[in-house]
This record gives sequence, C-alpha cells and structure tokens, in this order.
Amino acid sequence: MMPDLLVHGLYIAYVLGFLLGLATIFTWVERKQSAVMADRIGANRAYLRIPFTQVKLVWWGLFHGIADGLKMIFKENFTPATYDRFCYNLAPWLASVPVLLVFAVVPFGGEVTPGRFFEPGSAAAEFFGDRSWRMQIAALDAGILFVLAISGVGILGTMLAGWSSNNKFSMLGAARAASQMISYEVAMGLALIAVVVTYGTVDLNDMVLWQQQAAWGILVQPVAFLLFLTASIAENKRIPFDLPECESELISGYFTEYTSMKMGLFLLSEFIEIVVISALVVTLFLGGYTLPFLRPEGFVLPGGATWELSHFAVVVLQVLTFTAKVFVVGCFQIGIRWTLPRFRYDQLMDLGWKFLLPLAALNLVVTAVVRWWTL
Amino acid sequence: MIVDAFIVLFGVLALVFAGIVLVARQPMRAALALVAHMTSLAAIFACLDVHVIALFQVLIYVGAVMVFMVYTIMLLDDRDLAYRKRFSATLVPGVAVAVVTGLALLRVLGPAGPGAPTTTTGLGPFSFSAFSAAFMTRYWLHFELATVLLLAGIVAAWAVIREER
Amino acid sequence: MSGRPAKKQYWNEPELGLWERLYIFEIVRGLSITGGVFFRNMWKWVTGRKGALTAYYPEEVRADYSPNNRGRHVLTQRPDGKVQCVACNMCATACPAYCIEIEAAIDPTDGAHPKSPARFEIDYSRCIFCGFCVEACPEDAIRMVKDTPDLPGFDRDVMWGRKDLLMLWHPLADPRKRYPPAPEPTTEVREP
Amino acid sequence: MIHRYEFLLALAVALFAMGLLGVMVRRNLLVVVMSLELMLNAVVLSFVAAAAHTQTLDGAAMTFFIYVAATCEIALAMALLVLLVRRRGTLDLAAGHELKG
Repeated sequence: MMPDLLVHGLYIAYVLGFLLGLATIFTWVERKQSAVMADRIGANRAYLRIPFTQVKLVWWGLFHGIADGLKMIFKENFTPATYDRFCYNLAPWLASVPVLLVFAVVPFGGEVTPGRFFEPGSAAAEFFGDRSWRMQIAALDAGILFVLAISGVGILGTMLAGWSSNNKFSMLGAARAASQMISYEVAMGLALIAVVVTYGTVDLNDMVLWQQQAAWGILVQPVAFLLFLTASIAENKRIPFDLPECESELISGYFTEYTSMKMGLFLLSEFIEIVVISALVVTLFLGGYTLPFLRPEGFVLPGGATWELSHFAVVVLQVLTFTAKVFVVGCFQIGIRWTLPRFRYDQLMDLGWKFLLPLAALNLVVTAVVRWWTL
Repeated sequence: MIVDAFIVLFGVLALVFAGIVLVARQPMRAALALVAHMTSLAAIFACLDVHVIALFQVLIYVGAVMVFMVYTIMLLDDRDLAYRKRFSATLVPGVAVAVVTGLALLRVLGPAGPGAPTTTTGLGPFSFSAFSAAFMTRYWLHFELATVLLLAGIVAAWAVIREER
Repeated sequence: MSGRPAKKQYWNEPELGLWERLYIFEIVRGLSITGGVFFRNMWKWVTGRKGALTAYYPEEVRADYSPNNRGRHVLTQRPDGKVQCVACNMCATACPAYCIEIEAAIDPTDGAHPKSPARFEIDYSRCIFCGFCVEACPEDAIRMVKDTPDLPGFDRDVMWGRKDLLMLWHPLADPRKRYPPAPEPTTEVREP
Repeated sequence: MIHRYEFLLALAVALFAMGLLGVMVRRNLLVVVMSLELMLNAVVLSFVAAAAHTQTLDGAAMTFFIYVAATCEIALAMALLVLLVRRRGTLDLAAGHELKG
C-alpha cells in the first residue's frame, strides 16, 4: 500500500512536471522554430538573473514562456458585462483538465523495480521489496478507450466558454469548435480501431511491447498514423485546422472574452495537448519508450553481443527515449503549423467526412482482412 | 472498505447532482449537473471494477449525448419563456407519483435481490477482451441490431432536419 | 424547397492536377521547404554563424546604414566643455513634432554667453528625425550623427534624450568635422 | 450496515424516481429530456450493479445497448426539439395548447 502510494505519487508529480515543462518549452519552440524558418532571430530578451549577481541567463530566450505565464497571472481579470459567471469560470478548467488526464494511461517507461535502485538489504530496498511497477499512472486494460472518452470531455469546455461569454464571435467559434471536434473524433476513433485490430490489444503498454517484438506501428499502419495525426491536430484546433479561433474572422473564437490566466489556461492546454498528442503518436506508432535492441538487461545486439546496463540506467534511458521522441514529434507538429495555410470551413468538413472517414473505414477493412489472413 | 466509502461518496454526489438537474432554472446548469451526475455514476462503475462500462459511460454520455444537449442549448434563445418558470402545474401530483413509484420499485427490487454472493475476483469477467469476446459470440445479433437501430436513428434525425428546410 | 444556387465560377479558379488534389504530397513538399530552411539556418547557428537576416537591435548595428544617416542628436560643446547652446529656442520652434523642450538658465559671470540651457530634452517617442533643428540652430549647437538613440528599455523614461546624454558625444572627437577654432575677440561694428 | 448491492439498487431506484419527477414537473422541454436521461442512467446503474453482484457479463453487456438507444434517442430528440422550438417559438411545455382537441 505505502510503496504503491509513493510510486504513483512520484509518477503523478513526474507527469505533471513533464507535461507543464514540455508545454512551456513548446511555446518557446514555436516562436524560435518559426523564427529560424523565416530567417529571423526570434524571442531573445527574457532572462533569469541569478539573485545577488549580475549574471543573466538568457539561454536563447528560453524563459519567455515563464515571462508569458507571469504576465498572464498578473493581468487584470476582465470579464464581459453580461456573462454567465458559473459557466464562464468553469469552462477553462473543463477544457484543460481532460487534456492532462489523458496522459494517465500513456506509459512513459518500462517496468521499474525500485528495490533494485538501492543496496540490497538497505531500508529503502526492504521498503520496496521485489515488486515492480509499470511506468504508467493508471495501468488500465482499456487504455485507448480512456483516451477517446476523456478527450471527448474537452469539447464541453470549449462550448461552455463560447456560450457563457455572451458574444457572437465566441458563439460562432464554439459552434465551429464543437462541430470540428465531433467530426474528427469519428475519424480518429476509426483509425484507432484499425490500430487495435493490428496489435490485438487496447492496452497502451502491450502495444508498445508488441512494437518492440515486431516493428514500429508507423511501418505496419502508415495510413492510420497519418489519419491519427491529422485528426488529432484537428482536435487540438491548431493550424491548418484553427477555424474555431481564426484571428482574421473570429478574433479569438471561443475564448475571445477571456483574459488573464483563464485565457492562459486555454493557451496552455493547447500546448499541453501538443505534448499529449505527441505522446500518443509515439506510443501508438513510434515504439513508445523502447529503443531498438534495448532490453531490460541492457543492449542486446542481433549478433548476440550484449552490453550489460544497470536497472537504473535502463529506466533512465527509456524515460529519456520517450521524452526525446515526444519532443521530436511535437516539433514536427509545430513545423506543420508554420507550413500549411488554413482551410476553409467547408473544406475542413469535407476533409473530415468525405476523405478521412472513408479512408479510415477502408483502412480498417483492409487491416481486418489482412489480420484474418495472417491469423 | 475504501471502495465502499468511494461508492457511497459518489452515490451521494450522483443524488445531489440529480437534484440540481430537477431544480436548476437554467438548462445549461441542469446539463452541467447532469454531466457531473453521469461522471459520478462512471466513478461508481469504476469502483465496481467494470472499467469498460465506466469509460463508455463517459465516452457516450458525456462525450456524445451531453455534447448534443449542450449544443442544442447553445443554439436556442436564452430569453425563452420556459426559463422563467421552473415547474409545471403538475408539481404536487408529480411529486406524489414519483414517491409512490420509487417506493413501489424499492419494494419490488430492493430488499430481495437475486441471490448469488458477491465474489471479488478482480477484473476477471469485466476485462476488455471478455467484453469483445461476448459481443462477437453471444451478442452478435443484438450487436448488429443495435447498429441497425443507430443507422435508423441517423436517417430519422437527418429526415427531421430536412423537413425543417 | 429552394434549389441550391448555381456554383459560382471564379475567374481565378485554381486548376489542380490529381497529384495536387491528393494534397498529401503537396504537404510533404511544403514541409520539405520549411524544414530545409529550418535545418540550413539551424546548421549555421550550430556552427557559430548567424542564421538570420535580421539584426539584433540595438546591440548590433546594421552594416548597411548610410554614412549620412542622421539617427541621433548631439549637443556640441565649447573647448572648455560647456554646452554651446544658448537656449534661443529656435530649434524648438522649428521642430514640426514639438519634441524639444528647453529651459534656460542665466549665468551673469559669463560675458560672452550668459544664457545656457538648464534643461534640454528631446522626446524620442515623438521625434521624426527630420533635422530641422540642426538647420535652425544659429550656433551650430545641435547636430545629428550616425549613431542610433538608445531607445529600447523597460521604461518609457528612456525615450527622453536629456542634456547630459546628448552631450556624451564630443565633437572634438569627430575627425570629419572639426570644431572651429575660437574666434578672435573683435569689436563688432553694427550697421546703423 | 447495508450491503453494497442493496445500496446501489436503492440508489438506482431513487435516481429513477427523481428522473420521473423531473419528467412530470418540469416545464422546460430540454430539462424533461435530461430527466429522461436521468432515468436511463438509473437503469444502467441497476444493470451494472447486478452484473458486479453476480460477476457475470450479461448485465454489463446490456448497458451497451442502452447506450446505443440513448445515442439514437438524443440525436432524434434534439432534432425534433429544435424543430419544435422553431415552430412554436418556445421551449415551454405548457405553451403547447394547440395540441388540445
């Protein structure tokens, strides 16, 4: 009981730090990457001064995210003249908390046996014993379902935000956001079913292990990978699917009337969702936390050569692998943002219903037939 | 024991939120209370180790049904006449009928449930694979009929919307 | 039921081939363009060169500034270091942006130039760098140099060019335009 | 100390009665539909409680069909409701006088 609580408490703390930290870094990446792509320098002014010295840590403007957050927190909380107070205050949380929750089922490392970190016989080793834990907050057997279910709750937050602001632009943004998210969730679900059929499991950790055994999902299910990535970027309402918040028509869409940290929550949840989508893509299609040839005892090369590693080193390697993959996929998403122009709304709906959905269904049929032949 | 405590907690929460649905003046508040109610029920299901049903409760009810509901509320005029008066003229007989129905149901169902003892064998019969296997073997006809029902529902809704134009 | 309106034909209707309609390959092409620029510039940054066309302002002065660029005002000084301005307010009058403010002080002991500015301020948030003040000055007390004013900061107060800041640049250091030697004291003959 | 199964069934009955109450006494058409959902949820709860009690899959599997029915119902109900509001201009149930014979 006590080791369980301790381990899972540490997991939760780690995941929160991982999500928020990486989301903050992605705000910086988004600015800096766009700057490098456009031959510019980018944000480079915010710095941390080490107290009592004149040493300023600029670090290529990495702390602009912190500066933005502080600005958001200390801004005046301006509210529209007529609004629904309860729903208005609830909406940012309803939009951002599910995004955090989705990560609960994503494995960010393999099995960990904390007792092996310490000297055998020491008090800490006795405390943990021989037990091992999966590095996953909730080892649910219905992992994919959890992802779909919880990410669907976020729609309510955006709709509430648009409705309670009592503003026509917000309302239009909310209606667009809801339609778009519902539409693309269908395609995403169908794409995921094809993945489930391929792997024969809905448990995310088992999927990672399957990929370690056979091949990365992107090689087995390339169509599902594209569909999932597209649909999840659309779910996240990012360019090229940012119709709900397009500045040129709807000001900011459903969060036009929000200020200070409430707007910050919407923006932050967008960046957290980048991390979460990247984590899901990595887990489902890019082998999750596994490195090629990395086994729990160390590197085992195909020739039979082995390079023994301690348990601690293996765990750290897995966690770092996962983080690096998530970072790369997140940078790719941001690269898409700076490459593609925005869709028109009818094109968006056409793409969702007339292209992605049939393609996902076709992919599912083909997958099922192939699976039937090979089973 | 701790599971029982959680079940009682979420049961009380479900009751409270159901009460809010009954008395809320704003339909949006009622809808939010209903979302909370459904989520509490999902938590109860999760406490009973029926994780798949709990997730489907969130997926279908919160993610689809309530989104529809909120969408409709969003599109309707919020200066509606019905928002000012909460209860209809049948308030007193309604309460009486509800109480009588509840008592009658409790009399039929409550004290003497079906007899098999509760065995806590973990996740065994309620795992995802067990559900999938059951749907592919025992319930395949029901499953297909349900899809037909869904299709009929979609066609009917579409026809209703078409009729509007 | 009213029929749908006929689809409007636009004069610049894009003609897309099948390849472009498939869209995914065009996405890949676009990503390769942006990604190519990204990695090229990033490689420059990593290898210690500058991977951007823009300049760090104000740390970095663009190399292509004109030698005649008139970016910053200076107040010239007499050889003894006193400001040459006699607080006549000609520049403030000529200024189309009304950004010069002068407060005069009097020093009776200085026979040649009893009037001098106690306060000489240029509001750089309003200055349009037209140079009329330089033309208006009868004493050659204000000039414009190639420098840029030190505007960026965390406070709006830095936009005020004060007298001490304007006098930081000493004209004696300018090799191209020497300060004229002090004129011989002569008795001035006024026209009747 | 009452049994877990009995508690859940009593809860389901209470929720069902509350849903029924809502259907009967509320004026707002939307809230009436919500009360219907409340009743459906109570039924789902009783099914799942029975399934967990007997540790068999049947009750839990039945809930899936309830979910399907609920989805169909809500899609149709919302479409009809919007249509009705367009026709009558109000959500008020008592305003439906034209239905009188």
